[in-house]
Amino acid sequence: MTAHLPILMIVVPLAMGLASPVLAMLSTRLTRALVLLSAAATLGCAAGALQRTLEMGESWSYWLAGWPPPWGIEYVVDPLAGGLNTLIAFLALVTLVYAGPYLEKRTPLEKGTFYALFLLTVAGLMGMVITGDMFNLYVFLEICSLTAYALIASGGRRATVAAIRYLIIGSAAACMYLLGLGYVHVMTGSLNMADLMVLLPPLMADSPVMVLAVVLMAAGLGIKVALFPLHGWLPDTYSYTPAPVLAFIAAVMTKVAAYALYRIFFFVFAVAGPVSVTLEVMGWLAAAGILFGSIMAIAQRDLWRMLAYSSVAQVAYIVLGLAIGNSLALIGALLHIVSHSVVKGLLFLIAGGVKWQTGLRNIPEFVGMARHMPWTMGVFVIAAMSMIGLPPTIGFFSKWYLILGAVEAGAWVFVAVLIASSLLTAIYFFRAIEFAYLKGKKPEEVPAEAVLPARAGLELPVRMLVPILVLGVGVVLLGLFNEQLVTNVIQYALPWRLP
Amino acid sequence: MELVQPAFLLVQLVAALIALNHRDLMVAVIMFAAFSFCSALLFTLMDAVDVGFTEAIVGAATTLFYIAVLYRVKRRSSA
Amino acid sequence: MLDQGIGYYLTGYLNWWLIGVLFLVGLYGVIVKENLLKKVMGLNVMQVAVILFFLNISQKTDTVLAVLGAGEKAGDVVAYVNPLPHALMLTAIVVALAVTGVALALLLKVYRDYGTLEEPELFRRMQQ
Amino acid sequence: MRKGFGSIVLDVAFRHLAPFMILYAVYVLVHGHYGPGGGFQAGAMLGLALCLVQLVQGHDAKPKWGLGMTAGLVLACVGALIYVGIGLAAFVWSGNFLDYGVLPIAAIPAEARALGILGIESGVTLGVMGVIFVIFDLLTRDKGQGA
Amino acid sequence: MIKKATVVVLILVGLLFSYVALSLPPTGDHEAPAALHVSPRYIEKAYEETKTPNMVCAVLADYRSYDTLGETVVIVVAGIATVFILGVRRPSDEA
Repeated sequence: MTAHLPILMIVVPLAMGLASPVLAMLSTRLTRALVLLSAAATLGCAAGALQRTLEMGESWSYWLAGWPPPWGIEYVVDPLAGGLNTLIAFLALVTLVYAGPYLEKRTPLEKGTFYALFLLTVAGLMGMVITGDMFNLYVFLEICSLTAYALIASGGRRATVAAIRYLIIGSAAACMYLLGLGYVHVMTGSLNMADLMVLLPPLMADSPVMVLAVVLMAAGLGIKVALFPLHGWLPDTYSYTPAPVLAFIAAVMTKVAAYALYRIFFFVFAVAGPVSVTLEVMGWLAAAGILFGSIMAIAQRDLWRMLAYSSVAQVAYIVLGLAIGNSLALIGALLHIVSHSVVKGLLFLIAGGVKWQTGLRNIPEFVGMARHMPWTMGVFVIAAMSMIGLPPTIGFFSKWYLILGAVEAGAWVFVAVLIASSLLTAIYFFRAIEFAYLKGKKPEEVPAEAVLPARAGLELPVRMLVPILVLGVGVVLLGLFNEQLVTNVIQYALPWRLP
Repeated sequence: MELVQPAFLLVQLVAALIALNHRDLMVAVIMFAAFSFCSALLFTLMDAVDVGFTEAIVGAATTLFYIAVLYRVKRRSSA
Repeated sequence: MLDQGIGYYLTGYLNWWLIGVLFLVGLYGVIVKENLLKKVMGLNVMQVAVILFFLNISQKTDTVLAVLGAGEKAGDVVAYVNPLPHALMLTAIVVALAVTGVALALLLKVYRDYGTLEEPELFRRMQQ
Repeated sequence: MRKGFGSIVLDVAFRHLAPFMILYAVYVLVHGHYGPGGGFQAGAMLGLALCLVQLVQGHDAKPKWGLGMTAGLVLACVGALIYVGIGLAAFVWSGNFLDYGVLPIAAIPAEARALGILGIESGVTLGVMGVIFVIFDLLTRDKGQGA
Repeated sequence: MIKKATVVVLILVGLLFSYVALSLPPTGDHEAPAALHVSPRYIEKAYEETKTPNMVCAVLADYRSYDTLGETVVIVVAGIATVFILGVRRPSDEA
C-alpha cells in the first residue's frame, strides 16, 4: 500500500467526504468518529509520503490510471509538497476537533454536509499541491473553491453576501487561469508541468502569447492569493465566516494558491522573459499591499477584521519573497507559507474561541480577558510574537530570511517595507495584548463582570482548547527546528539546489 | 472561405450583450438561453459533437435553474 | 503580412479575435453589472468563451469528429479532429454548471435575506 | 412550487414521454463508447426528466415518480462513490488508482478498460442525476419548507 | 465614471488580445503544436488500448479519468453545497 500513498492522501478524505452525508443520516456519532479517523489517516498518508520522499531525496512521480505522464496525469510529491500536505492534513484534523462544540445542536443533515464539504476542501487543496498537471490543478482549484464558498455561506446573512461575491470573483479568476492555460496549450500542445518545462523555454524569449498567458495566470492566481489590488473579497469573507471553517480556509487556501503560483512561475515558466517583469510588478504590488494591509489592520476595532487585513499583508510577504527571487528570499517565502498557515489558523481559532465563549469581537471589549482565559490568551501572545517576528517563533525566521534575501538583492525599499511592517504589526497586536492583559490589572477601574457576559470566567472547553495549545506549541517548535526544516525540506524545493 | 463560425460568434456576441444589458431579467434569461443554444451549435460545427451535446443539455439545465430563481426574485434590474 | 490576402486572416484569425471579445464581454458583465444575476450570467459567458478557445485549438481543416468509423482499428492523425481539448472542455462545462448551481443557490438565499439583488442597495441594507 | 401545473393533458403527455426519455438516456450512456454521449449527458437527461416530474406533479402531490431531496443527495454521493470504488479496486490487483486495465473482468486489458469506462460512467450518471434534481428541487421550494 | 474607465481598460485588453492572436497558429492548422505533441497518440492508439472507438470518451474516461473524477466530485459538491445553503435550517437564519 505504501506505493499508493500520494493518491491515498487525496482519496481518503474524498471518499469519506462523499460518504458522510449518507452516513450522517444513519448515525452522527459514527460519522464524526469516522471523519476524525479519516482526517488522521490522511495525516498519516501525507506524513508517510513526506518521509519516503525525504529518504529518496528526489521527487516521487505517481502515474494515475497507469498512463505515462504527457498522456495521462501524474502526481509529483517532492519534499516541500509532502511537507505542505502534512501541514494541511494536520490543520484539518486540528480544526475538525475544534469544530465539535460548534456542531453540537445542528441537524444530522447539516452535520453530514458540513463534514462532506470540509473534507472535500481538504482533498481539493491537497490535490492542488501535489498535482503535476496544469488542467488537473484547475479542477482541484474549483473543488476547493466551491466547497469554500458553501462553507463561508453558513455564517449568516452577511456571510452569504460575502460568499456570493467571493464566488463571482473567484470563478472569474479560475476562468482567467484556464484561459492562460489555453494560451500555453495552444503553443505547446501539452498540459503536463514537467513536459512544459522542456517545451516552454524556446518560446518564452520572444512570443507575445506567453506574455498574455503569464499575465492571465498571474491575475487569476493573484486573486486567489488576495494580492493587494485584487484582495477585495478577503476582508468581508474573513469577518463573517464561522470560526472553525475560517481557521482552516484562512490558514491554507491563500497559501496553497501562492504555492501554485510559485510552482508555475519558477518551474513551468522557469522565470524567463515576461515572468521576471511580471514578478517585479507583483513585488511592488506586494510591497504596497504589506503597507496597506498593516495600516488598515491598525484602523480596525474588530479583531476578526484586523486579522483579515493582516492576512492581506502577510500573504504579500510571500509574493514579495518570490519577487526578490534569490535563494534566501525564496526560503523565506516558502518558510512564511508554513509559518503563516499555522499562525493565522491559530489566531482565528483563538478569535473564534473568544467569540464562542463570550460573544465579543471588538478589541476594546477584551479588557481583562487574560484573567478569564489564561491559556488561550497565553497562546495568543505566542501567536502575536510570531506575527510580529520575534524569536524563537517561526515567524521570526521566515522574516529573517526574507530580509536577508532583500539585503542580498540590494532591494533596500523592500527591506524598509519589511521592517516598517514589523513595527506596524507590533502596534496592532500590542494593542490587543494590552487590552487583554494590562488594562485588566486594575479591576477597580473596570469591573470585568460588567464587561463580560455571565458565561465568561471560564476557560474554553477542552475540545477547543487542546487544538489551540497544540498549535501554540507547534509555532515554537517549528521556530526551534527551522534549520532542519530548511535543510531537509525547503532546500529541495528551490528551482536550483543550494551550494 | 468558411465564415460560418465567425457568423455564429457574432450572433453569440449580440445575444450576450443583450442578455447583460436588458432591464427585464426574463428577457435576459431568454437571451442567455439563445446564447447557450448558439454555443451548442457552434461546438457541433467545430467537430466537437460531444461538447455540443453536453452544452445543449447543460444549457437546458442552466436555463431551468435561472427560471426557477427568476420565479422568486424581482424581474426588473437596473440596466 | 498582406501577401497572403485578407481571406487568410479572416478564416484563420477571426475566430480568435471574436473569442477574445466574447471573453471580455463576460468580464465586462462580471465587473460592471450591478445585478448579481447578471454577474452570474457574465461568468457563464466567460466560461463559454474559454470553452470556445479550447475548441478552436482542437480544430483542423477537413477532419471529421473524433469517433472511429465502423470496423476501423486505428485513426489517421490528419483525418480526425484533436480529441484532447474536447475531453478537457467536457470537464470545464460540468464545472461551469456546478458553479452556476451554487451561485444561484447563494443568490436565492441573498434575495430571501435582503430582498434585493442590486449591489448598491444590498450594501445599504447590510449596513443597517 | 407547491402545486404543479399539471393538467390532465400534461399528465397524460408526460406519462407517454417519460419512458422514452429514460430509454434515450440509457442509450446515450451505453452508446457513449461508439458515438457522442456518455455518463454526464445521460445523467443530466435523467435529472431533467425528474425535474419534469416535479414540474408536472408539484411538491405536495405525493409523486408517483420522483425523489425527495435526501434521496437525490444519497444518489449523488453513491454515484461518486461508485467511481472512487472502481478506482480503488485496481489496488487489489496491484495497479495504480483508476487503472482499469488490471481488473480481471475481461480477457485482455483493453477490453477491461472498456468495461471500466462503462462502470465509472454509470457512477457519473447516478451522481449527476441526483445533483440536477437536488438543485432544482431546492431552488423551487418555498421559503421555510426546508428541513 | 469607474464603469467607463473599466470599459476603456477592457477595450485596451481586447486590442492586446487581438494583437496576440496574430501569433497563434491559424484556425484549422494541421501543423499547430497542439495537434502534433500529445494528441496523435490518442487518435492512433485509443482503440487498440481501450477498445473504445470514441476517442473523446477514451481520453475523458481513461487517459484523463482522474480529471473526470474531479469533475464528478465538483458536481456532487454543487449538490451538497446547495443542500448546505438552502436545505438546512440553522439558528442564524432567524437572526
